[in-house]
Amino acid sequence: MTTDLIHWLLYGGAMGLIVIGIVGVVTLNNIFRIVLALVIAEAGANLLLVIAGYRFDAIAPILTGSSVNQLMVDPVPQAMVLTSIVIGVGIQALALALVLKVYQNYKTLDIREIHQRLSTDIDSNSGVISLLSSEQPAGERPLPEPSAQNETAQLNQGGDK
Amino acid sequence: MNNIAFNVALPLLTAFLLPIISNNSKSAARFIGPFVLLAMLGFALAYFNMLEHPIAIALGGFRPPLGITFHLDNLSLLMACIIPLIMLLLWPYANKEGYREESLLLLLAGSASGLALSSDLFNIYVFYELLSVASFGLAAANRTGAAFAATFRYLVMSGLGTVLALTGIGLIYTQTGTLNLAHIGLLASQLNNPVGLSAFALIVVGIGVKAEIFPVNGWVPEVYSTASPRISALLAGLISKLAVLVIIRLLVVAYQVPEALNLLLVLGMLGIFWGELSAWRSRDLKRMLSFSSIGQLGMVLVAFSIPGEAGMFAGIAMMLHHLIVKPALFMLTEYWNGAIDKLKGAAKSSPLAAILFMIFALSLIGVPPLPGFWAKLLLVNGLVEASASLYITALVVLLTATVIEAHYLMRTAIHIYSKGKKKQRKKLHQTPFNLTIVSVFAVVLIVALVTLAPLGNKLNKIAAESSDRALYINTTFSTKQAPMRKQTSLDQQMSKVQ
Amino acid sequence: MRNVSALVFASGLAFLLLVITWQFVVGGAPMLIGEAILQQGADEVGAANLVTSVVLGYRGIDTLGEIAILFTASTATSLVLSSLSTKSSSNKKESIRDEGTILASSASLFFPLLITLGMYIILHGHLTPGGGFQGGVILAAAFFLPLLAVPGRGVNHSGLALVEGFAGASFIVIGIIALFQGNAFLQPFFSHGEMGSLLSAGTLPLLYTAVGLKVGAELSGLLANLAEIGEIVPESTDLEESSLQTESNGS
Amino acid sequence: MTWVIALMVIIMLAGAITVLFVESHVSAIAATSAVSLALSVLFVILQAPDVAMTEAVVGSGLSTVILALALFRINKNHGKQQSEQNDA
Repeated sequence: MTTDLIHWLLYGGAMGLIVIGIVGVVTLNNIFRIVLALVIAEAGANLLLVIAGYRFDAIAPILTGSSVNQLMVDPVPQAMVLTSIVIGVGIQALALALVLKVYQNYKTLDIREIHQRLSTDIDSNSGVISLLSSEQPAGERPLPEPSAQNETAQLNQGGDK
Repeated sequence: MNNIAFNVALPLLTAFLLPIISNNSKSAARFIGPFVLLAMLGFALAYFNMLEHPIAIALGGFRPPLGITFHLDNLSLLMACIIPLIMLLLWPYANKEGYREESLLLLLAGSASGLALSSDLFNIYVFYELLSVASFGLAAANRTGAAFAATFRYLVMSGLGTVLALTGIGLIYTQTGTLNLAHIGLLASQLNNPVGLSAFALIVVGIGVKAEIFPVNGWVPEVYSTASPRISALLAGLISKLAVLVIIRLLVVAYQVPEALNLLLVLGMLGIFWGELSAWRSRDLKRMLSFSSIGQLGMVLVAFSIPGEAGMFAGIAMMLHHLIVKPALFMLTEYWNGAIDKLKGAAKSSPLAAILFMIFALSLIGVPPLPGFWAKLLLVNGLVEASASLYITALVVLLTATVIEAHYLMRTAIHIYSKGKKKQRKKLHQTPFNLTIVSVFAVVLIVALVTLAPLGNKLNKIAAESSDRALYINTTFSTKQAPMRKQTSLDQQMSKVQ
Repeated sequence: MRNVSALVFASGLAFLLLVITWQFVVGGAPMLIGEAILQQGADEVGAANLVTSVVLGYRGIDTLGEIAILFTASTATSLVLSSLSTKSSSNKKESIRDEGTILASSASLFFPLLITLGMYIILHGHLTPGGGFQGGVILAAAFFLPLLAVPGRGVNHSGLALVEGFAGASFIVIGIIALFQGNAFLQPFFSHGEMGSLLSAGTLPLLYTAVGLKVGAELSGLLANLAEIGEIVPESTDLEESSLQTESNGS
Repeated sequence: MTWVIALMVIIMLAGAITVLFVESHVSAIAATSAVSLALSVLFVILQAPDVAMTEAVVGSGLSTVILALALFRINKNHGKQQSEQNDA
């Protein structure tokens, strides 16, 4: 009975973390929060892997004098999780660097607004008259044209170097 | 002293040392990258020439299911040759500042080779992550606000994908207790249940972020139109194919069940549908090409979902064709980056580029003498022979998509060949350097056209070899490295196979 | 529109994952390779900590890939943030604040302690829990604490680059040496030694030291990049300011 | 043992949900850190000391520092912007 309960708790916890993280990533609007949700989803996947290698009444996979002939848990998923935790932190740092730069350029953390600005920027960079820009209320946020010009200017500078 | 592990180790080693090299000698830092790529090409070609039957190499010297193995057959070595070749073509020779982009490109080359060769599920995941992170850096290398925003969305989608893929790998591990692809193939019957199949679905959707598969390809148009054309060419041409390669390995070795094939078929059809329609609606060349790339990868997926050798043959042909055509077209957008109606007069300003564009566009549509026709014909044949109702639906979708494709590509061609204002024309002039690169791709395409028959035979052999599940498994378990010390239940299981 | 489709996707996924949870056979997964490694890992690799023998022995190339990912992330981060760091270096003099003496001295007190702890954890990675990753993070913390305590101190980026370059390279070179000895890439060599002693498990302690130094240097670089005491200002004003500065310098 | 696991799982899930719904970013970072901490306790219970150590050091240590640094920079910029707007 208790083993059943423990399994349910553990698997439920891991799947819960993954689901909460993914729901967060797709529904949250703040890009800083999205990074947090991603971290949580990753933690859930890591927990799932460790659970996959667990068995009851076993000890940690470290050989000592007293551990001869004792049941041990699986070392392979643990090694995998070690790797994936460190990978996760690298990606997280890169994501935050991008958040900083996006905020610096667009002065907002709202993903919807960023997305809209992004498509207007792409449109104006390629010279397509945007349908979106006419929908934007004038005066509420800086108009896309000047920023787009800045960007082409930067691009040209990059090309000159 | 020729070992394929160099193809992964050498670029990584150079990338690690590049900051130090660049501090001491700027010119050495500029030359070492192409040199390493040439060396990689040499190693891969050496193996490619002497390979008679597939072999597996145990890294670290540990017997296959325990350690990590590299699987060397014609398909993986072909990719291992193509990776340095394309990288050499798209290398930023003109880049004089900084070593960071070169470093990222080398890491991309190393991880891509690892992804093509590896036959261990978690190792594939690690190389895939390395590939992702390197491509994030490259996508943001333009350093404009739009590029940062597009890369951020790319990173989030990709991060979501890797969580899903890792979950899938975890599920497979709970079902089989192993990570080696061949060993998983051996235990494939344990995966033919809801858990195993959803693991497959999770991995397909997860890895599919790079392969531009239908529900997770929102990043494609944004990244390709904000990154520099070289990077878009690399991502659309090479990286997407490697992700597809991982999916088909898993499919061939472990998931030869109708559910998995149908999943790929449906995702492929949705990809074709969505990609081609969006390409038709888009009004600038970069986004049109990005969406068309989604559509083309959908066709590749549909091809691989046809069971047996025919599907593999058609899939590999489609894949290689797209690998040549799409990077070339993206390279043309370096100077033709505006809206389609601003391309007027482009043919006047650089006629060679216009001719090259026509060749690639016609091949992409599948107009008869060109290789693209032949690849599409294989796919159509495969679909007709498969003859299930779902495959016939795919056939209808494919033919409709071809019509749409022809319409938007020809619409662009008409704009290119129409007269334009003189002032505008100047902007559309392609540099000789860029034209040379595109011409190289065109030469490859034409050589493929001339040698269609022997090439077809060779590809057919590759397809036969890589769709052979038993061969893959036996290859892995016949590696004779590292003596076993104790007999375990695992060994008994292995001996049963042999 | 985005929210609706995203919610449909997420709830579908949630449903799938919960159904899977229902399907799990309670009683644990089969442990094929795990069991085999538990049985023969001690003989084949010689590390008392079997997780370490998996990380550096059986799955050594995963670890190589992983330190490469950290390196890539740090390179990409500095590529993304590089305009900021150049700016902050010009502003460095302004941003030095009056730091607390207690904070500064305690940071310098912690420095040797953390370095020792980090190295201890790295060197005992093949015997006890811990190893290159954990020790590397502690090393990074050791280098980062003074930076927090004394803002504007800056990091020696070229020194970090030297450490991370050579640490990463030595991991690969150890792998290649094994190759030249006629073994496979990254195959552990040297004698296994006596199980449980510090000098055992062949090349594993060397590899873990390389990993530790690499992780430490990489993470310090990342943290320094993110923490560089510069203000984020829009790039346009950034340009204006710098042009103003040069003008004033010229006059 | 069961109740420890139950407690940790509950803390973990509650922390995760907090991240989605709490207003302030600082609390969200703290909640993420709490999730990591609970997770590392779970790893100890699951006989994975190596992983537990890494999760404690990386997940609730390093990653929190990185998040806090990023938030610090965003807030600093935000404050600056607002003051500029007030000036105007």
